[in-house]
Amino acid sequence: MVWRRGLSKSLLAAIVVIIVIIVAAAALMMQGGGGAVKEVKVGVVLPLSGKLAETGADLKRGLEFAVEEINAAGGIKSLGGAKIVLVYGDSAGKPETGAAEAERLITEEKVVAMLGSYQSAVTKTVSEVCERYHVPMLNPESTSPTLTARGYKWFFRTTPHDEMFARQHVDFVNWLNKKYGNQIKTIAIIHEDTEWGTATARAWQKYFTQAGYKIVKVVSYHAATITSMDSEIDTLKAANPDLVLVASYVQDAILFVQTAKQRDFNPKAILAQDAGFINPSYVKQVGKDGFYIFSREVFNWDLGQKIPRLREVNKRYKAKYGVDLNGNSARDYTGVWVLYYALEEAGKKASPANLKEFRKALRDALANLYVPGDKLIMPWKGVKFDSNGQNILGQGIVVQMMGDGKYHTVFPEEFATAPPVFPMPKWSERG
Amino acid sequence: MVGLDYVANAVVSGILIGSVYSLVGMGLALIWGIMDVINFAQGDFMMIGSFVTYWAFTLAGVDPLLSIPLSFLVTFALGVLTQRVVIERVLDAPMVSQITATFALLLMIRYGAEAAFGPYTRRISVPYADVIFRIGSVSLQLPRLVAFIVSLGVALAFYVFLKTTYTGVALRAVSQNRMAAYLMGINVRKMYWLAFGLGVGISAVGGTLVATFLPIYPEMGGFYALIAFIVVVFGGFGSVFGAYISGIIIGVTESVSALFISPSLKDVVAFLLFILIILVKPAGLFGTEQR
Amino acid sequence: MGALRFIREGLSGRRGLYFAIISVLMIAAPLIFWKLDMPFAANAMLLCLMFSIMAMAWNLLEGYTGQLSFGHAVFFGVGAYTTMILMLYYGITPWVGIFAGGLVAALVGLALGVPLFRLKSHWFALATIAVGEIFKLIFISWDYVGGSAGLQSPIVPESQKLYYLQYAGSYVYVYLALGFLGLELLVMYPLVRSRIGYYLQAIREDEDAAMSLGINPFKYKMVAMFFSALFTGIGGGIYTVRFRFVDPFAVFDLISVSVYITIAGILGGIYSFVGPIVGSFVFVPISEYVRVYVVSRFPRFYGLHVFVLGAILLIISLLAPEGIMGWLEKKGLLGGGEEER
Amino acid sequence: MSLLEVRDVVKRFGGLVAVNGVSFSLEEGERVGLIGPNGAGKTTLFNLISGYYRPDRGRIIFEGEDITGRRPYEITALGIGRTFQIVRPLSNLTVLDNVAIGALLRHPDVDEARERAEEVLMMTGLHEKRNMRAGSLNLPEKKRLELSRALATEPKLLLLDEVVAGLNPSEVDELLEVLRRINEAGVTILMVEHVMRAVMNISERIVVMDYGVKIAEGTPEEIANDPRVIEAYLGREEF
Repeated sequence: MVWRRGLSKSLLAAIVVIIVIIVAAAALMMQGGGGAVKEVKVGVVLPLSGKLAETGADLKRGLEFAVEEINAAGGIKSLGGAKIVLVYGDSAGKPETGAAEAERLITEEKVVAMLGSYQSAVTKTVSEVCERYHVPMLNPESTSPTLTARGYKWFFRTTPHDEMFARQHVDFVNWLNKKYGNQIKTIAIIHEDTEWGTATARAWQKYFTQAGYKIVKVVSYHAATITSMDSEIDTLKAANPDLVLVASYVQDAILFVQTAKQRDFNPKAILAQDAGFINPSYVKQVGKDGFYIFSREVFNWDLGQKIPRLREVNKRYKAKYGVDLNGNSARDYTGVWVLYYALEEAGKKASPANLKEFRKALRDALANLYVPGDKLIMPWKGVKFDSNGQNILGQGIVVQMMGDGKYHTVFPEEFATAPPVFPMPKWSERG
Repeated sequence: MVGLDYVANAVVSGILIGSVYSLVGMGLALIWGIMDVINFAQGDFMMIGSFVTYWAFTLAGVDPLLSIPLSFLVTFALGVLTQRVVIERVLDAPMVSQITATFALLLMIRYGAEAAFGPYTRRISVPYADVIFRIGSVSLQLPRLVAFIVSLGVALAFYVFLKTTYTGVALRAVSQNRMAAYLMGINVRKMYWLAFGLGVGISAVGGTLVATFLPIYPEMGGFYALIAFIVVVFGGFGSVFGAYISGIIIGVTESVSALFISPSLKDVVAFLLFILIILVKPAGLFGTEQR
Repeated sequence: MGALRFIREGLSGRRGLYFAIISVLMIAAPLIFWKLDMPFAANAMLLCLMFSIMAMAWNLLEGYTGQLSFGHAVFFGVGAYTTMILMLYYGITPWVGIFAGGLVAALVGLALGVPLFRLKSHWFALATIAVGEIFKLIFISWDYVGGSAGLQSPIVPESQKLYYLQYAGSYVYVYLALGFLGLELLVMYPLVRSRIGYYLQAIREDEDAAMSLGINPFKYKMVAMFFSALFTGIGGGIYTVRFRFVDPFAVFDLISVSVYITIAGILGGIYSFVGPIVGSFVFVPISEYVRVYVVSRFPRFYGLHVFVLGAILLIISLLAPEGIMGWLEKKGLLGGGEEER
Repeated sequence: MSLLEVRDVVKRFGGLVAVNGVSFSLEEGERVGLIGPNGAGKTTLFNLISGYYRPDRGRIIFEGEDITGRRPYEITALGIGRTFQIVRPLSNLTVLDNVAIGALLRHPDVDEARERAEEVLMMTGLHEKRNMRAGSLNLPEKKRLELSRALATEPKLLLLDEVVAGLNPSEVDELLEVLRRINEAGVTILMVEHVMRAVMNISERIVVMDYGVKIAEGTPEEIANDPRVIEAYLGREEF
């Protein structure tokens, strides 16, 4: 009967504690309240720490620069010049942390919209939170095709995704064949095995097969632990393809090029899917061995020659941060502007004082938004979202590293600054 | 489909990278054999070696090969310090305390380095990085070949040290019977300092060697530590020379299974092999049974 | 009926009072977080509870049976994936799926136990690391489970919220985790107080001696493995319903799952029944605090939170290997000198 | 039918034959000593009977059942208890828990097992130390703990490996008295012992081994006067 006595005493204590807590909570609840709309908060979840912290910082610069421009030009005019304020959450590169941060920004910071989150896995969970809380999310830089295949109503993506890029790869190879006499018939694929590499490889297989090319070999590898690529390159070499498609991160991209040279592997062309191949440390490391490799890109330094608006923005950007805009910062810069156009529209219909209504208005504004290409700094035809929230007017470009050690845009022709070098010279014929 | 020349190349490439695995494994085997302590932070001491080489190269322009003594000495000193401050205190503690302590070291070194240097990947570009030799269809990258030769040299020097010098013999005596060695007048405590210093120092040489052709980053030790465990288990625990041979076997297994099975599963093959070996022959291929 | 008696005994006297107070605080906390819009605190509490569930399960193997596992991410991951796959491919409610996840994890545990329990001490620990890596690599290249992209469950209509356990924020899941922690206590406490608990400890102390007392070590290690994997798998199931997204990199991670579970257990004290819970409630807030308030402000110092954990772990292993609870007991701060095993 | 029958048992370790064709049997209720110089194979024989080693040849029959190759815990469950020469306490558990774990074999209920353990501890004289950590006992106490634990499994046959070694004469007498009482309660005892006084005192019958072979068997008086036994001991100047 010790039990009964012990419990009744415990129960009493418990009740006391519960009452104290509820009273305290109620007292705290009395405080708080809303103020006037002087600013519009936008949440941003990015990898600000972790292995991608460097990229995160880069993206953050792009976002901040755009916000400064917009605020300096008078803020959101339909809301009486309200300023945009970015509130950050750090995903540390982890999907579950990103989701928790998104919740904090939405419920604690009361943001009207969300931007981010770079890695597709994090964007998946962050967008899910937004969808649940009915907060519009604008994603400027994640390229996993599945993101816009989920039927979400509150998710919008400005950048083209990996399948669109793969389709564009086919266009590019068709164009090469037309120009240089059908030299490419067989194709091999090598990719790292995270979602990005795998999805890209799958899309390549699908679209190149549809276009009548023959896929002779697909090789995947685990980038995190790769210490040698001899066997991988040898399997490719044995398949003897005309074209090799590569989806690699930095370290494996470097290893790929070095090993290809070492094993004297000479396809007629190597076409990469940006990532590792456009990383500054890749460019520095492989040096002249990287010449004549094609890469798909979203952005390139020489685009300024064709896009006057970009030339100006980049000049100011470089003056402020000391670096040029790149594919990441330019896309996030663009993302903020697109969101701004939608905010102007939404401001005509609702006020952020009523958060729920305003978020809805913003979503509708995004869904109906059209931004023409000449208002952007990207090599796109414009911004217009389909019912899944995917921008259908975006496109990539194809660049090739030339003898000056720099990438030059070679495709599509309206943005090209140089003709392609094809086929690429054999290793033995290089100086 | 896969020709014989490719197999030859895979084998050679496996031997070259395997010789580096060997060095990390040898260090682990030495510590394990002498003190019966598993140093979970072994791969992270190797990472320190890589970073010493990296800084010597970037700040002072020291060629990575010349920084081998430096990288060895720095980690040797850190090893002795670790032994004095940490390992000594847990030598007779229950296994869980030993493992916890070296795991704590792992977390502190790895993430301390990450906090100090940033999580980024670095590389050294030595001028001879892309010198390539070709023998028939087999091609060799100079840095990898150098790594192989140096690791062979280190292993041989280590062998001679253990077999012929007084200190080496004393070390072996301590590993066989701590009490007897003590009664013979050997300063067991100092031998342990030496063992831990040497053990992590040798792994750090491996770190210096990989730095000439592979990326350097604070978390790199994780992968090499796993490989080192496989190497030690394979070679027989406490068997330093078994570790050398088995490092090379692991390297070859990986590159050949990448050729025939799938590159993305080559680590799975290595890990499965590892579990299989401890189940079937826990003493390893070259070791003797010990309880 | 024996089980009930153990629980009654466990809750008698002062311990019952502590238990009641802590329970009330735990039940009240999420309400407060919710009222005050503190999603982050609620999320931290959820993490504490998830790690409590898993560290306690892990400790049945380590603290009670003496089998140090660095591979509990396997059970966490298998539980998480099972719950997700049942929900996504077969429309089975996670109310069932979480239990199924635990059960599948337990079966995986038994299957792994057959070879692994032939290994002693170090070897067992090493092999569990290898098993964890193998599972990660296999799930990365296994298309049925979504490969490296992982799996995400769609958002369900309002009417199916309860069936699919989909709620915004962590609040609801804190109660879910509390429920499962309660269930675990109800199962584990009688278990370790019963003959099985004594047998496990005998195996931990000396397998040969245990055999001379009529104990079949393999059989009882398998029993420990079953419950250990079961509740770790349930932890995975909670992760799935909470975040509705699983991928191999997050759920099979050596450091942030397997090792964190180990840290929670060792920090709290492996020779104490409630040690792992105490350890989780100390370790998770420290880690989160350093990460959110130091690392986020100074991203330059990424890794610092893990470094701090390492330092704490080192201090514990050198100065108080018996963990917080063991240390408190030694200092006589738990009162009564009641043996807490 | 004999309680235990060991038939022509052989055990090799590499090139060494530790037990070489030993046969003997025990009747129910007997007290039998097993003696022999160091390395004679006594402990190996214990390990064979209790299932820790599997014999290379020969059979071991307990109560008419062939138990050769059974696992140690099965053999304990059948009713053969043992102690270890090098004591193996469950160090981090209390004395009472050590013994209670043994008692759990026949009394699955924890409370019952504890009661039973207390009884055993009373009998073996460790009752006062029941709440101490087993690891903190001194050697003679640990030996008693070994005995208590084995006893708690309620064996029909008790294999004792040097339980009185290291005790002073009065402690030896005390313990022998305990063993006698255990035996009177119906437990058959086979004990390996180096302390001759103790073996001679308590054994009804003695088996002598040397170099893995049984060299003699008989009453204490017969053994004391057996020239082969004297040779085996004196020949190596060990007693």
